[in-house]
Amino acid sequence: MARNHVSATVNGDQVEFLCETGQTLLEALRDELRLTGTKEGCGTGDCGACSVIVDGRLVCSCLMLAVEAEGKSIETVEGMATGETLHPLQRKFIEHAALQCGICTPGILIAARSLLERNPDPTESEVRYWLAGNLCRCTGYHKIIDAVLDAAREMRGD
Amino acid sequence: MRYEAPKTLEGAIALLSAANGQARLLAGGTDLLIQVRSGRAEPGLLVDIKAIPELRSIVAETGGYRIGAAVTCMELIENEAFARDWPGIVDGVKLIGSIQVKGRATMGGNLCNASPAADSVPALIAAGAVVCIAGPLGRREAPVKDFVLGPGRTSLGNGELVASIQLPRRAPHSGDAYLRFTPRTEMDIAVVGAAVNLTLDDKGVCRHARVSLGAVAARALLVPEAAAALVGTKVDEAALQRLAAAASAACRPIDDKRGTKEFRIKVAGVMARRAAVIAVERARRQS
Amino acid sequence: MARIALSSALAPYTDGVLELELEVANVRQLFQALGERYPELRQHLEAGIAVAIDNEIYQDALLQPIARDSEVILISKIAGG
Amino acid sequence: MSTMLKYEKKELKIVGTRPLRPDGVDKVTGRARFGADYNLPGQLIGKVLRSPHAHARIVSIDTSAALALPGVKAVVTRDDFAEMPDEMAAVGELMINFRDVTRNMMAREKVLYDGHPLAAVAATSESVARAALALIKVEYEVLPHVIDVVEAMKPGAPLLNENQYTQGVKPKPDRPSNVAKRLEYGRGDVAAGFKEADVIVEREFNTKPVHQGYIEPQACLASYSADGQAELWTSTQGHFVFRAQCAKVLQMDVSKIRVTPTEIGGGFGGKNNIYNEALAIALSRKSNRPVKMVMTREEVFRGTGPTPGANVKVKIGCTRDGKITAAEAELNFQAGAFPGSPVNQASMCAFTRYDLANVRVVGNDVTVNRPKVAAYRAPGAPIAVFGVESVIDEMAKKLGFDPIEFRLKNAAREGTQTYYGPKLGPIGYVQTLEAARAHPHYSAPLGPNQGRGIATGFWFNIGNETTCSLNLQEDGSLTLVLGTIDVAGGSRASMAMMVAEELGIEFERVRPIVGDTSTLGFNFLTAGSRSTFASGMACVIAARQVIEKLRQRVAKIREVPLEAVAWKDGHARPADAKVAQFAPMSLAEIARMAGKTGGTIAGHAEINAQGAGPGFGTHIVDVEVDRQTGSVKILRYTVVQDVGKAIHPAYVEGQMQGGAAQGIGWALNEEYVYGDDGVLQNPGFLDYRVPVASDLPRIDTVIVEVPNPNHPYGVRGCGEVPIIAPMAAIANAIENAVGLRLCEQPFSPPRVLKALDDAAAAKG
Repeated sequence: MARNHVSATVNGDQVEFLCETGQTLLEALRDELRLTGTKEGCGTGDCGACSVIVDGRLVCSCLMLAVEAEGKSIETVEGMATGETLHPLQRKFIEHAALQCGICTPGILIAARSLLERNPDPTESEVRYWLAGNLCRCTGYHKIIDAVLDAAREMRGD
Repeated sequence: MRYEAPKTLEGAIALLSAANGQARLLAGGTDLLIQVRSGRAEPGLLVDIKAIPELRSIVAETGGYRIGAAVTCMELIENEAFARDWPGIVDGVKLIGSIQVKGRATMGGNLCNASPAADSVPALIAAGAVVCIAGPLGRREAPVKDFVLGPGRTSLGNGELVASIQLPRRAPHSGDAYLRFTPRTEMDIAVVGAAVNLTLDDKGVCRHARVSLGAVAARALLVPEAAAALVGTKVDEAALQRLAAAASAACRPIDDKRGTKEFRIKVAGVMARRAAVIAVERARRQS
Repeated sequence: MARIALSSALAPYTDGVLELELEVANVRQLFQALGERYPELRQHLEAGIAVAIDNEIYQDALLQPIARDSEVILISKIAGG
Repeated sequence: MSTMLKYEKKELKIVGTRPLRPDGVDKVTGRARFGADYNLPGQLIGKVLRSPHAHARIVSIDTSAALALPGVKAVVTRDDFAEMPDEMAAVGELMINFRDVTRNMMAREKVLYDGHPLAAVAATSESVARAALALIKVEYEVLPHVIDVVEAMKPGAPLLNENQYTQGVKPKPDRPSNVAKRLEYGRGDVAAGFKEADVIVEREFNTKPVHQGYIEPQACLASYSADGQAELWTSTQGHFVFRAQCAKVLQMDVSKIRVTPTEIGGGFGGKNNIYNEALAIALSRKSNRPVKMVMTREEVFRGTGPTPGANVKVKIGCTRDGKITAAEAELNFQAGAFPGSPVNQASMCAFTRYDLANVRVVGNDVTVNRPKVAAYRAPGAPIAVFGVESVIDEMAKKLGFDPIEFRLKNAAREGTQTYYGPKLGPIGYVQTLEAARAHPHYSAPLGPNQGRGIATGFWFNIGNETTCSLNLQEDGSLTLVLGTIDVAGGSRASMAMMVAEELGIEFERVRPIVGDTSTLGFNFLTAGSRSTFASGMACVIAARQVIEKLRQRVAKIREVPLEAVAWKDGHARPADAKVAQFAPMSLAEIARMAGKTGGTIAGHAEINAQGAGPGFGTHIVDVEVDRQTGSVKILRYTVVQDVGKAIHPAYVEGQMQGGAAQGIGWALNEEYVYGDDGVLQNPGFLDYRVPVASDLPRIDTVIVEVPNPNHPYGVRGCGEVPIIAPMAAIANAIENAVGLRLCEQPFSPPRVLKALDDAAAAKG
């Protein structure tokens, strides 16, 4: 099977990989680049566990072909912390017990980050609707919403 | 399966024509990829149209808009001028999946996918939108209401593709709205969808109206009887009741895992009525 | 002798007998005695019976002592999600 | 011999606080490794061929074309697994019928449900494996199927197993039946009880199967080497139980299989049993390569256990002054393709919240052409309680009682005789009802088309086999090796907290990890809300062993008698200055000298924990019903629960909120939808509708702590109780909002709207 050559930027690093046309960006990240922080929960764009940011847009990496990543800039959960310093969202998720099993956590963190980049001061309802594409079966969302609102507060500095 | 990302419309058309049916167009891919992964679609060639500048742009022209077929839902939602003129279409586009899905999905794809439940289509029909089609024999235009023939079927011929969708100039005191019913607040396929687009005169009397319903027949319907219930009225209670009745009467739904016939028929009227109320408010606000 | 009561769910395997007295010093002896008396009950004893000794439930505690004046009730084992 | 540490009331420094979970950073940085995150050099990808039919005889399976495909390294079918006898066999302390386990894993004479595995292939890539599946030729003789439990019970219904005769009926039936087992619980004289009643309410309820809906699909990686040893990495709620099941079906020595549990992306009971694990080892054995198998979401829905759908009949009699005189229930549960629904637990949970003289519960375990059910959080209880708490609420209304008042009037208390056996010990049911009544939510005003409902739940909680090791390291920090899986609730944190509390040191000095099956003896599943109770007990025992050894060591070092050495705040100190005076030694100081003074120090516990304390909860919910669309909105939700002791309150709240959210989904929109052909129509998260963030309100929690006398910290357990009450509470709230008593779950818009219209039509 002829494989496509792709070069892209992932969390600021130049990467190159080969992929079959049918392979998704999610598979390329996990299987070719060994970035397994991005999870597959459904493969049909219904759970959000595979959320990543591509050229500033929040997308499901299971609904994007790896070949489409050519020349694109991709951000995953592995790129959220700066060295040893966690992103405020990451820290607040731990402090608020906003994660249990943790399988949905990387996708929710990425989605929440893209929300706060657009809207630094969201209402609870805005957070709930923005995160509606990210299923969590453990928490009932309560502590996740608290963590996102608290992180937003800290990032605004008020 | 081969992948091509032509930079021109002509290039895309050439690839499509050459593939005689073996090619599928890739815009947002949020429907196509699922079909391919599940084996329901096995194209030999994927033609990615996102590298074609014309298809990626939103152009305001002659008071209306030309929306490129590969413009993503999020790009359209974030276009403030468009959202001001056609809030009902944006209502529909906002409901096409999660934020993640809308970051990739396109209104053109929503239309070409030809699902009876497509969320952007009723609002486009109510708006009187026109599809701009390009193909080996040149360009042609078709009203959205005639473009979708049935589930998964459109009027596109071999080698043809949708280049853009055109919205007409807005008359003063016009407003539109789209509402759908789903069991969850998000992440669902419409069980019923209703779009109302209307124009009032200076006295607040409805002079022009178009009503369209989704997910209640093999394709989205234009319902003139429902529109007639509004025209000439101030969209009062009596008119709204006639609108709801006409909308329900126009339904030809099926029973499926998402809803029963009787539920769809009843709720179509409810949604049409509620959409009309929003559309009127918007029209009154529009100078 | 310890007073033994069986949960009514076990009645079909003991010809309806739900109460009896047995001279047993622990759960293992109890199961043995019951198994000999009611062969049909044996597989159920093995397949997941818990005992309540003086209202304290024990699961898989074959060596749990049974006092002479104890009240022992046989109930189904409980798993969970 | 059972192990019982009694409750000790004492001042606590760490237990009851909210330290940060040790698995937190790995989970927010993407470093935590779940089932699908493990890979080995040279690994193959394994895929399963599944039945497209609900019920069919397998005439033939031809795998030759698949094997001939380049890149395919192995194929397994029924022929690769030994026939197992039709009898219950022990796996650890679980009893399972391995005739059924092998058949569910890989169909033999028949396929029994849409999604039933028929064959598995291992190939060099996912796409080759998929192509290979398409080349396997299966000849079916399609048979009539049955998926409805009531239909399946009728004589003449299509039989799943021609050799299945109903257990528990006398005389032994002469004809086979889909009713695998009938059971009956009771006490008193129900007929007489109903005679005493002034009011009798009788209702019939039906529920659909719902799935646990964990976000991580089953995933495993197996490596079998020529010397007969196998390694398995898998997402499981019990790696020892998985090892036992694999060893049995593959006829291997238990000790030759080493299972390493990965981080688990949710289980809720759905990861208690093997699915692909034994297939992966078998494929690895055949191909002599590591084999990785990850389920798709569709496979999870079609092939793994939902909780049963059921038909439930409830009848309750009551005097005018509100005393229940008799209660009766019939529970008909779908077991799926093989026997083993949780109808027994459901029968025991149905009425246990109440003090009843006359009770009768009949349960039927019924096989139908659906996936074999698996446990789901308080298995069976929510189904029975939906019926019972609906009828209780209707009775309270009929008699003009406040719903909490009515429940208090009949509430089970310490010493209440249950109808399934023992008397209840100290319990907190009444306390949860009173806390709910006192909560501002209970008296908050409601708007039009809004209603408030309450309902209560009971779960036994369990103990079972548990082991752990606590190793003192040379710097005074400790490694706590646990054998029970941390399924998400944060048990690693709770265990480390109890150890730190015992030793009088900082939580951060204890590093808890879950060991693989070679590091410890057998541990039961993390199930039944047992982990914090049983594993906590083991940790306390291990910690106290360490303290004892520390005192002995210091006595030798300081040359004082043992009784002169007391352990306090992480130090060995003089117990009594009169007996002997010596310089205190910190844990770190002792640890540093340990090697040179007799060797390192460790504690162990290998126990079968007994004396689990039952848990009770009371839920309050407000809903608003859209009369024109039938859609039900959850406006406000409060969970009140007795957990005995909340070791880490934030994680207990998380269990209460998560359980309630799952119950809300169950009540409103979750259901398996089958076509007339017996094929599942909604095997995905688009049409299997679990609640999304915008569907739910905040979920308030009130933790009640009535200590379990059989745990040093009073722990009962908390994971399962919160899913029991929501369905009934929401049904009761809808009734109060629009006067409709809904008896068919889910309360989805089409159902609610139809009920509203029918009621309006009836009024005329």
